[in-house]
This record gives sequence, structure tokens and C-alpha cells, in this order.
Amino acid sequence: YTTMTAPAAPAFKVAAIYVTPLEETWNQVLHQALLEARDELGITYNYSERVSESQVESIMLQYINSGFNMIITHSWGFWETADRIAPQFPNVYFAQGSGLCTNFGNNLALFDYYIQEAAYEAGAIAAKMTNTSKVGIVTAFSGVGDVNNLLNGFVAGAKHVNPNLNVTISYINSWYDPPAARTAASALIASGVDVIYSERYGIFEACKDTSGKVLALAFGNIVDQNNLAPDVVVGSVVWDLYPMVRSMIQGALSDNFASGHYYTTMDTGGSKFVWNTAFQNNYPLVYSYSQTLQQQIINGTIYWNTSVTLINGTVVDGSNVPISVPNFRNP
Amino acid sequence: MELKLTKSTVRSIYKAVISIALALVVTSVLFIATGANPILAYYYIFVGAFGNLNLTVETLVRTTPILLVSLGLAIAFKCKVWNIGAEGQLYMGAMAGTITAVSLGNSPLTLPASILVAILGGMAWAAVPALMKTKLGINEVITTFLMNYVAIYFVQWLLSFPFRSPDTLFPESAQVPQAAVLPILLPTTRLHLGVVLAIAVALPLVYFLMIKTTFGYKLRAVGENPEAARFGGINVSRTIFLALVLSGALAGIAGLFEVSGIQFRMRGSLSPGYGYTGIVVALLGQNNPIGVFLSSIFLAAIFNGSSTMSRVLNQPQGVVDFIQGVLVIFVLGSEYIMRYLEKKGVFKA
Amino acid sequence: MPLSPIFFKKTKFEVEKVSNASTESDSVTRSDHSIFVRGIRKTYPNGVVANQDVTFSILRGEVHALLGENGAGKTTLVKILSGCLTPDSGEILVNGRSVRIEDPIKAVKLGIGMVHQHFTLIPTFTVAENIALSLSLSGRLNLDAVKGKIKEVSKNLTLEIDPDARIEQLPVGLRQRVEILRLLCQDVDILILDEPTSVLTPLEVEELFKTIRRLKSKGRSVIIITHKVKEALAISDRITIMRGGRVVKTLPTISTNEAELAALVVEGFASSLRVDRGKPGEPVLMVKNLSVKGKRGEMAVKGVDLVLHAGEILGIAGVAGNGQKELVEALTGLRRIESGTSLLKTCDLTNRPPKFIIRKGVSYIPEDRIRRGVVLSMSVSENLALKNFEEQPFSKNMVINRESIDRYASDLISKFGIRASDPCATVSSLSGGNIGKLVVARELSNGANIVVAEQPTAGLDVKASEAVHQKLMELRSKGVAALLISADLDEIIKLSDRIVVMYGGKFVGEFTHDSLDIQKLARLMLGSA
Amino acid sequence: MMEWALILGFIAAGIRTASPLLLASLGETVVQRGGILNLGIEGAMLMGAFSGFMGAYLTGNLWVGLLTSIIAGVLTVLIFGFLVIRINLDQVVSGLAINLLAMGLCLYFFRIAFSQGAFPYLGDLIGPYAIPGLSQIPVLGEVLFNQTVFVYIGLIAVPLIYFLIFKTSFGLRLRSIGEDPVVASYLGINVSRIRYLSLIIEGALVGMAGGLLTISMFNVFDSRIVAARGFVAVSIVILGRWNPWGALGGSLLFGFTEALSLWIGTFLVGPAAPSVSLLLRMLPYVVTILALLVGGRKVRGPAALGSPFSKE
Ligand SMILES: Nc1ncnc2c1ncn2[C@@H]1O[C@H](COP(=O)(O)OP(=O)(O)OP(=O)(O)O)[C@@H](O)[C@H]1O
Ligand SMILES: Nc1ncnc2c1ncn2[C@@H]1O[C@H](COP(=O)(O)OP(=O)(O)OP(=O)(O)O)[C@@H](O)[C@H]1O
Ligand SMILES: [Mg+2]
Ligand SMILES: [Mg+2]
Repeated sequence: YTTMTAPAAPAFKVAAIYVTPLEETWNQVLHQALLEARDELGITYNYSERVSESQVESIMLQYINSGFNMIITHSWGFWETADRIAPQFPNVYFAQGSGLCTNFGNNLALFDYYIQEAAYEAGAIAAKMTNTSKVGIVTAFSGVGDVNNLLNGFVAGAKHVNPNLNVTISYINSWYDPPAARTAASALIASGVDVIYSERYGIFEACKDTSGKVLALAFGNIVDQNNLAPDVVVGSVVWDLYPMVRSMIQGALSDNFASGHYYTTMDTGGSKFVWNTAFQNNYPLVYSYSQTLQQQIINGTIYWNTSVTLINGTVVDGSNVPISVPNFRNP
Repeated sequence: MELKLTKSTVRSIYKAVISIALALVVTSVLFIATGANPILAYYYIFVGAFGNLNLTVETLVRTTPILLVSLGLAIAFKCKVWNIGAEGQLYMGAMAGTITAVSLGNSPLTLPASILVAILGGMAWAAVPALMKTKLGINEVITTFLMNYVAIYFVQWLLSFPFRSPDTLFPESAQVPQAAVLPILLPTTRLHLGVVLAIAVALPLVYFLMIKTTFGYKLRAVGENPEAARFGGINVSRTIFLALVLSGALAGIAGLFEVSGIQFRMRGSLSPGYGYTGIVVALLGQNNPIGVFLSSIFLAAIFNGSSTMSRVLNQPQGVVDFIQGVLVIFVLGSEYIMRYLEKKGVFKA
Repeated sequence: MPLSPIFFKKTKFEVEKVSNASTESDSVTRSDHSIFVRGIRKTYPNGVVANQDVTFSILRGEVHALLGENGAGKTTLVKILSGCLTPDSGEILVNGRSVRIEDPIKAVKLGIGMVHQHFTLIPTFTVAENIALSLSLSGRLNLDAVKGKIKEVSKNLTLEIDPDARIEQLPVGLRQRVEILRLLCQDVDILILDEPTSVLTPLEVEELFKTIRRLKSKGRSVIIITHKVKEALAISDRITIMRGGRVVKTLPTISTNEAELAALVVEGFASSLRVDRGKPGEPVLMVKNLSVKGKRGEMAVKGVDLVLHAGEILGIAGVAGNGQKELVEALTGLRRIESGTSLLKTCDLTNRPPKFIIRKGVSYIPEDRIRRGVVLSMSVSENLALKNFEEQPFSKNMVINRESIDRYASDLISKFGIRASDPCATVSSLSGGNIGKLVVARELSNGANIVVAEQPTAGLDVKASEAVHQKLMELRSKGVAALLISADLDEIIKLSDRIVVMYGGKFVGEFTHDSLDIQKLARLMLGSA
Repeated sequence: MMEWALILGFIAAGIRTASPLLLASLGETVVQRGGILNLGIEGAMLMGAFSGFMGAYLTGNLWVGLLTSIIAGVLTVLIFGFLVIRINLDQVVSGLAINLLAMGLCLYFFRIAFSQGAFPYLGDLIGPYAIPGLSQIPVLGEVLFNQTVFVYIGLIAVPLIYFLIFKTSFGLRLRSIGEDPVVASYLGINVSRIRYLSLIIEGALVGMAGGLLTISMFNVFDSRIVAARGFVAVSIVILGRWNPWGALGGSLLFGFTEALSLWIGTFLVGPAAPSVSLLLRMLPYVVTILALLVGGRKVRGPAALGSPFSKE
């Protein structure tokens, strides 16, 4: 509408619909991927943020009616709508971020919050780094399948290194509440935990005392958060959607769109553990251990039961999600 | 009703047009700052709200919960009971209704029963602050507001544990049975029965209640001067209690209609703040049912229209909130603007 | 400025001159005026012209009474003088200089201060805090200095008050005293008192008048608005009469009399009230050993017995604050009865809800009409139907019949001479007296068999007061019983068949109309036998 | 040793959670004493958070951020003041409209500035400042005298605002306006001026409360960061009976119960732990309501609170 692009071929138009503001790390990942796709593949990218479940259908239809070729709905709460709308518009491609879609047809893709492999690596590193044999997780709600996979991954990774490790999970019971996350992290630290997986934002500031002394180390999640607190964050469990997005778009452009389930596995670059270089340099042994582990995960020599009984007695379910179904490969 | 072009009608029309125009001028500043064409922006706001049948229906669909909530709030506010808790009442109504619908399954009673229980749920949640106010004299602003959070965490808990759907991977209820779904009245749109019930049943009923009945009279008397109302023999506590509980009932229906007409399951994120939007709408409509109706359509239309505009013109979504805020202020201040213009001689009084 | 005793005489002399040439303004006399206003006009936003072409003057050291019927524009005029309202047109001269009084601060700077008909005190504040508010203090609040000032001023004028008392705990008379003290602390020369006596007992009125005389002797001027011609004659040097927003006449007090004034206030008014006595029938209200707690939890009514007969007016005399209010509220269901019973014929009214008691035919005219009698923002007709809108024909099956309410209202408006532009006008646009008329009209027209009337004529003009008295007697002759609580002893004596005196929460004396001993009654009111 | 760490950590968490509430509720106490109900503090806090962050980010100086958050708070609250004082609009709607405006402006400009790239963060935070000497006192020193400037300002503001409201003639006038603006204006008090002044005080405190979130507590900006803390602060004003000490008590009560709910939730063991920890999140709200049940009966606020006032 506004830009004066060369009229050669009409650009492939991709829309993303987010339930929360763009600042949400979960959204940042897709946003970054689509910005990259815009620059590299020349697509047109438009997004809507803070879209409620009741609004999503209307907005999808508006995008479709104004000629968008691909709609990415990026929230669990959107999946039923996507599953219902997709078969009605066979010429439009749809991608849904997590859910239980079944109407894949030729045009619907489903992708998951699939970074448990990197979380496993993080868990293993955490187990190597802890001095107290106590590690913690600060997360949102219990019983969310997507999230549980990560937690399971992290716990399994930690137990891989030290089966007797104590892992405590603190639920802040909110998708976004940094002050609560910070308080939960303080509580973990006060109980002797010295490495924390920050599944939700808001814990890094808790990891130092008032004099600036580091009380606990932390892991970032979803995006690279290493710079947010360089002396605290060992590394981040990073979700990278660009390889998947590129594959989807290129598939669509070549009439070869692969519908069905996508997993952003480590081997395709969809998920990775990104070390904070300072820690990488200070802990060469742990670093090299993690690289080996990573290779084993990619090779498939390491896999784990998704239902892990945690030290504090909490069973993290979500076991019905298969762990290694690499039907998505970097083309 | 015959439309007579009396002086005061003409004045109100001028008033509305001028205040909205001025609001648009103010928002233009934002567009011009980013190089967007304001005229085009307004065009797309209109198109986004009423551009075709589907978009118009969508505006009505969004109007529905806002209208129901704000009609209820108008009753409470008329009686000067500051119910800030419609959000929580909406959640509790919707939750209660959903549990009923899911447990009754496909029976002809499912829909009416779930509506009834949603009403009771909203009422019950409002009854707590109502009792605290009438029996103990505790300020309802704070209790209703705080109870929103209690409701939302409680609903979240119900959805996470006792009433969690067994077959999804998320804390949400099971889908309501087909018999609980509000039928679609216009195929290919989302015009469900709830929209019609809200506009054609709830609105006239509330209008009748507030304007034509002795209860409406009591509401006003208690709201304006509770002391004199008491001296006149009106049961002030009972009136306050009823006003709060009725507003809870309407919020409960609003919640259930969102489940049965739009989302088909109960979620922790059911309402994008309808309970708070309703406050603005009720006061903007001066707690008059007709005014409330017009302002709920107005707000729904601006919301839908400006969010469409922001997509089409690639404007950050913040523009949606900004335009809503500016329009609310200007519509609220329209009388002042008109008086000012009349004083300056731009218009004749 | 210190004033010689001769000054007083001189003003008297000037008075004559002024009133002879009241509409012209020659500069010689003008310079002797404290205030001179000319051609004042004030229109309210709703189009009511409340003052037109008002010309009026106040001399130094005089007491000037303003008389006029309800809605004549008296309050409007003095509000203009005190800076609360700005006139549309006209000129105000203070000490010969043309001034604009934009706000009350300016008025005080010019030496003009006003005590409003409805007090301008903050009820939750103490006396000292209220007075501190209008002294232009800044920085740290020094209440001790304020208290010192209060002490100084009150000693000068023997106006005793406890500076730490909270206003809401003070009786009306003392609140008024605070208002006056406040103005004096601000050093005003001209005090305006808007209907200061309408809620005072005769003793309190006498106190007030003493204060006014003392003020006068210290060279201050006082404008006093009243509906009681006798009071105007007793306290003033000159009297101005207003009607329909205009000044009718200004006359020196010594040259006029009650009849002339009454006829000037209400055009061609001649008292037509024929006071007769009732023929009490059987008992209708029987109160036994009634005890009621007051606002602060103290026992305000202590075991009172009372029998009220059909066709009887029973007056309750007493200084305000001796339990009358609590007694009345207990009888009307507005306050809990701690012990004792209240029987209406055979029906027990004890601790029944107000509505029950209303339905049983007890009507009530509360003293504080604005706060307890009306809903200001609702219309005149809605207010007239406040107590019976749930009955036919005003409503049926909860549905209101607006037409019948309006019809009923129009009827009452004309019967009681309520000045309202139309039945749909909001009560807030009515003058103080007309609000009073509205409440009286409602309570005396709903077919009650007992009327509890608290100060029913406070703030009403002569004509309206007489109409109320007339109506009360008319009801009495039809067998209605009335309980009359009034600070106005004249009114009680005039109407009552029987008078009880209330002191300290008890009845301390009883008189029939024939056995009345006014001296004794007055003593009983003060608690001495 | 371990127990001390737990207790000190808990106290620190309570104070931290209470600190933005304290600043905001103190500000709101002042304006409500003058009869104005400002629900727009939610938006003013957001503007404070946004402007504080931007100020610090663009200049690289956190103290500039503090200043910009204060300025933004004052400006936002003054716009509200203009609407309700000058134009005499309904206070509740104007407040909510201000919240919409604030959300709109923050999102709009934050997107314009950053949506094309990585999300910005601050390299540093306004950390605690140990008061020499006092902070050495065992336990108490660490808790009270090793805090951020925001906590110190909040704590100092309590007696100062108490003094302002109850011991100065400004406070006397402010309170009289809150009781009856019509009477106050009859007495020649300049209602508007005093209300504007009270709003400026509020704006500074509320802006700071917002800035605290993005330049001291966390180093990123998110449009959801305020998360109804402004509304909670309004509740605390009522709970604290329009008294600065009450606001302090209310903020601490809310802050500590919120911290407690998370604290307990973290240490729960057993299969029911997630369920109980979710229920515990209601704690601060329920406790606040219970506190009202105990101490909030028939409390009389400023009589004219929330009602419009215009001369004539
Ligand atoms: N005619 C009557 N005889 C006896 N008692 C009555 C009568 N009318 C009302 N009451 C009593 O008065 C009280 C209030 O009456 P009613 O039921 O009409 O109130 P309401 O209309 O429900 O309350 P409100 O109108 O104040 O909201 C009740 O306790 C009722 O028992
Ligand atoms: N605020 C107002 N708005 C509109 N009209 C008003 C207002 N105040 C007074 N009026 C009208 O102006 C006229 C004069 O009122 P004013 O209060 O001056 O009368 P008054 O002489 O003091 O009467 P009263 O003896 O009853 O107190 C009345 O007709 C009244 O209805
Ligand atoms: Mg008057
Ligand atoms: Mg009834």
C-alpha cells in the first residue's frame, strides 16, 4: 500500500498475528524471522499484535481478503480458528504456532515451541555449574504442554549429568509478570539454588545481591538474552524460526509447501544453545562438554523420556508430545 | 419514532460531528509524524468498521459483550455504585455457564441453563462486594476491583485443575457441546444469537427497567441523594444491592456469550478487558441505555476500524489505543467544545 | 476607623434623605455609603432573571434588613455583593469607588463578608481549622495563632466558642456563630447574614441580635435577610423590600410597621389566617417509655411517654439538641429504638422500616429539606411523588405513569404556590423557600393521619407560612394529628393545642393552650423549673 | 545463616514489590485529598516507565532516565488535570482515557523506534545505595539503608506528605476542597490551582514509580510492565484511609503478601504444589479485602471525591 516497490512480480505477502505485544520473547522470535525473510526473500511482512482469541478470525479473513499469501497465527488459543479457516482457503498458506490442528490439507503447517533439545543442553550445563547441587526453574503455568517439554528437557539434561541433582520449579502463574519472576527467583536463591533457568523474563536482576555479587547463574530463554545480564547469564536457549519460515516460504513459492507438523530441532538450526562468550571462555571444559552433548542430541544418540518425576515431587506431564519427529529438515 | 429536526437535535448533530472531527485532527498529528496520510487513515477506519457485511457484523460482534457489560454498569453507576468489578463478574459468569454447559452435554436445556447459571455466577460474584457495602459499609470501588484478580486466578485454577479439558495440552475448559452454542443467524458471518439477544432483548429490558419502572426511579433517587431516598421510604441498601447484583448478572451473560458464541471454550484470556471498557462506555453514554448502546457501537467500531487501519497503513498498533483515548476525551468534552464555539460566536446558541 | 456616637445619629438622618431620593445618586450622599449598587441585573443560566435594575445602599454602621417573598432575589443580590456571583450588568460602589467583586476574596478585601443560608463550613474540620481556611495563611499551618485570634475576637464580642470542637458536632446556633466569627477574624466591615434566624430558637435569636447590636456599636454594618417582619423591625435601621427580582422600596424602620411591611412584601397581603382550636379525638399515636440513641451513641431520648390524639396539634418546644430530632427519627423509622414502643392505634411501629411507617400514614417534614427532603437533581414532579410513586395511579406493577405524576405535581405546584418554571424543572433551580414549600406540599397532601412537622415554615415567606399553617389546621379539623417541632415559639404557641417541653432527652413540662405560661415554658426549655 | 538469607531475601522482595505501589499511592493520596480520583495513574506510570527507559537508553545516563520519567509522569497527570479541572470532564472516564492514550503513545513510539531490529535494553540499572554508617547496622541496615533511591524517596515522602496534608495551610485548603469544593471556592480558595499543584506532586511520584520498573527493577521496556499497579495503588489509598502512613502500611501489606505468595509457592513440595501455588496468587488481593473487612468499615473519604466541580 505504501511502498513503491518495483512492480516486477507481486511480493509474497506474509502476515503474523500475535496475541501479546511484540516485546514478548515468543513473538520476537517470529518477528525477527520474518524480518529476515523480508530482507532475504523479498516478501512483504505485516503483523498484528495484542490480538485476542475472539478477534483472530476476523483479522485472518481481513488479511486473506487483502491478498495475503501466508498467515501465521502465533498462539495456542488460535489453533482451532486456524484449523477451521485453513480448509476454506486452499490458495492461502497457514502456519499455526502450537496446538492440536488436524486439518492440515495442503496448506496448513503446525509448529511447536520446540526447544527442549537446547533446554536439555542447558540443563546439563546447569548441573555442571552448580556448587550446591540445587538448580531451579522459574516458569509460567503448570500443565502447559509446550512449556512442559522445555522443563522436561532441562530437568532431563540436568539429571543426565547428576541424577541426584535437586531441581525446584517455581510457577509464577502468569505469562508475563517480571516482578513476580524476580521474587520467585529470589526465593529459589534464598533456598540455596545457584543456577536458574529463566523460562519467563524477570529473574536476572535477582541473581546479584545489593553489592553486585553474583549469587546465582542463569539461563536465558527463547531469544538470546546473554547481553541483558552478561555477568549472570551463562547462555540462552534460543528458538530460531528463520530456517523454518524460510523453508515454508520457499516451499510455497515453488508450489511445494509441506503441510503438517514442523519441529524446530537443533539439527536444522531451529533451536540452539547460545553461550555467553565470557562464560564460554571461563569454563572451557563445560563448553566442550556441551558441544559433545549437542552433537549427540543431533545424532539422536541422546534422547529422553518426556515424563520426568521431579525432585520436589511434581510430575511434569506433556508426555504425549513425541520428542523426536524430524519431519522438518533444512532443505 | 418520528425524527423532528428541532434546534436541539441540530445542535447535537453539530456537537457530535465537531467533536469527532477535532479528535481526528488531533490524531492526524501522529499520522503526519510518520508520513501517513490522515485522510486515508480515516477512510480505512470507517471501512474497517463498516466496509462490508462481514466487517459490520464483526463490529456488532465486538459490540455485544461491551454493550452487555456497560448496560449493567449503567444500572450500578446510576445508583452511584462504582462497580469496577465487571471483568471478574464476566469471568465468573462465563466459567459457571461453561461448567453447566459442559456437564449437561447435548440437551435442549443446555443453552438456557448455561445462560441462567452464568447470570447467577455473575450475580453471586457481585453479591459479595454488594453485601460488604450494604452490611459493613466497605467501599465497593476497591472490593470490586480486587475481586477481579481473585476471579481471574480462581478461573485459571479451575481451568488448570478441576475443569481442565482432558484432551488439550493447555489450561482451558473442554469445548462446550453443540447444544450450548449460540446459533449463527447469518451464514458465513459470526452473527450469533447472542448479538441479537443483547441488542433486541437486553437493551430494551434495561431501558424499560431504568426509565419506566419504580426501580429506575429508586436507582436515581438513591444515587443522587441516599439520605432523602431513605427519608422517602426507599430501602437504600436493597437498591444498592440489587443494582450491583444486576450489573453482575449482565456481565455474566456477556462472558457466557463470548464462550457460547465466539470461543466455544472457557479460557483464562476470555476477555480483553471488556469489564473496563464497559466503564468508559457506560459513563460516555451517561448511564442512559440508549447512550450506552450508541457508545458501545462507537467504541467497538473505532476499535475494529482503527485496528484494520493500522494493518493496512502499517501503523504501529498503539494507534488503536491512542485514537480510542482521544475520541473518548473529545466526545466527553463535546458539550464544552460546543459552548466554547458558541461563546466565540462560531455558532449561534 | 473609630466611630463617634454622633455618627449613628447622622446616619439616621441620612437614611431619610436617601430613601427620599433612593433612585438618584448624588455624589454627596454616595460617599457616605459603605456600599452602593446600581442597576444590577442577574440572569441564571436557565434563563431566570433573579435580579433586575436593583439599586440599593448600605450605610456605615447600620443594620439593614432585606425582606421579600421566596424567590424574590434576595440571596442572589447578596451573593453578588459577596463575590459569589457576578452580575450581568450594573455598578457596585464601595466607599464611593466603583469596584468589580470577582470573587469572595475580593469581597473580603473590600470588607464585605457573608454568612450563607446554607453554611459554608467544612463539617469534618474543627472550628479553628475552618477559620484558618479563610485567613490567608501560607506555609506551615499555625493553628495556635488562629486560636489566639479567635480568642481575641470572641472576647471582644463575647462570642464564646471552643476552637477545637468539630463543626458536625455543633448545634446550628453555634455553627452560625463560627461563621460570624470567621468573618470577624477577617476584619470585615459589612456582614451579610442570609436568613440567620430561620432555624434558631427565640433565645438563640436574641443572642444573635445582641451580637449584631454589639457589631453595630463597633461601627460595622450588617445586612440581614429574614422572613419575619417582627425581627426586621426589632433589629434593623432600614428595611429594603424586594419582589420579583426588583427593589420595591427602602424605608427607615422607625417609620413603618408590621402591617405595612407585610403588604409590601407580598403585594396587597393581609393576614387572613383564622386561628382556631382543635377538638382532640381518640388517641392515635401512643409512645411508651421510648429510648433512642443519638449520633454519637449517647442516650438522646430517655424514656419518653407521649400520646397524640386525632385532630390535635401537639407542639414540642425546646432548644435544639435536646432529643427532639432523635425522637422524631425514631417515630418515623429512621433511627433505631433502643427500648420502649411506638403504637399507631393498634399497629406496632417500633423499629419498622420507614416505608412501613409511611404506608401507615405517617408523614414527615424534615428540618433539613435539602439534604433529607429532596433529591436536588431530580424534577419537581418526581420529588413531589417521592413517597407515593409506588402506589397507584403513579405506578402500576412497577411501571411508572409519568403523566399522572406530572398531573399530580402541577396540582400541588399551584395549590402551594411553588415557584417552579415547570414540573419538570430540577429542584436545584428552586430558591430555598420554594424547596421548603415543595416538601411541605408533598407531606401535607398524601392523606396522612399523622404529620410530623419539623420547622415547617423555616425559610418560608409570610404568605407561604400562613398557607402552611392554614393547611395544618385544615388537616386537624379533618382529624389528622400533628406533631409540631419548631424553634419558633410563636408558631408553636399559635398552632398547638397542647405543648410539651423537651429538655435533656425528657419531657419536662406540659401545657394546654389555655394553661400556657410563657415565662415558665421558657424556663423549662433552659432546664430550670 | 541459611535462615537469615531467607528472611532478608523475603524482606527485600516485599519492599521491592511495595516500592512502586508506595510511590504511586502516596501521589494518589495527595490528589484524592483534594477530591480528585485519578485512575489515570496507570497510564502515568506507563509513561514514566517508557520515558524513563527511553531517557536512559538514549543518553546512556540512568539519572537522566529518572528525570524523564518524572517529567513524563507530571505531563501525563497534568493532561488529566486539564481535562477534569479546566474542562470539567468526568474523572473516571478521563482517567481511563488517559490510560488508553498512554498505552497508545508508548506502543506507537516504541515500535517506530525499535520494531525493525533487536529489542533495546539498558546496560546498567539504578542499584541500591548503601547509606554510609547506617547500612552497617546488622540486619536493619541491609533492609532499610541499602536500598535504591526510589525506596528512600518513598520512605522520606511519607512523613513529608503527611506534613503537607495535615500541617500546612496548603494541606488544609487541599482537604477542604476534597470535602466541599463549592464551599472552598466561596471562601476564596483557588480550587483549580491547588488541584493542579497536588497533581504535579502526584505526577512526579507516579512517574518515578513507573521509571523504577524500567530503570531500576528491570532493564527492558514492555508495554505490559505496569500491569495494573496503578489501579492497585488507588485501592491502597482507600485501604490506607487517605493517609500517607496508611498508604505505607497498605503498600507494605500488598507487597509483602505478594512476595509471601510467591515465596511459599516456591517451597511447596508434592503433587498438589502447582495447584496450591496458583491459588496462592490470590493472596495479596484476598488479604487486602480482608484488611478492609477488619479496618475499612464505614470509612469516610473526602466527601467530594470524584464529583465534578465548576463555578456556578
Ligand atoms: N401496606 C403495608 N402493610 C404492612 N407492611 C408493609 C406495607 N407495605 C410495606 N410494608 C413493609 O415495609 C417494608 C418495605 O416494603 P416493600 O416490600 O414495599 O419494600 P420494597 O419496595 O421491596 O423496598 P424498596 O421499595 O425500598 O426497595 C417491608 O418490611 C414490608 O413488610
Ligand atoms: N442556581 C440557580 N439556577 C437557576 N435559578 C436559580 C438559581 N438560584 C436561584 N434561582 C432562581 O432565582 C430566583 C431568585 O432566587 P433567590 O435564591 O435569590 O431567592 P430568595 O429571594 O433568596 O428566595 P428565598 O427566600 O426562598 O431564599 C428564584 O426564582 C430562583 O428559582
Ligand atoms: Mg434565599
Ligand atoms: Mg418495592
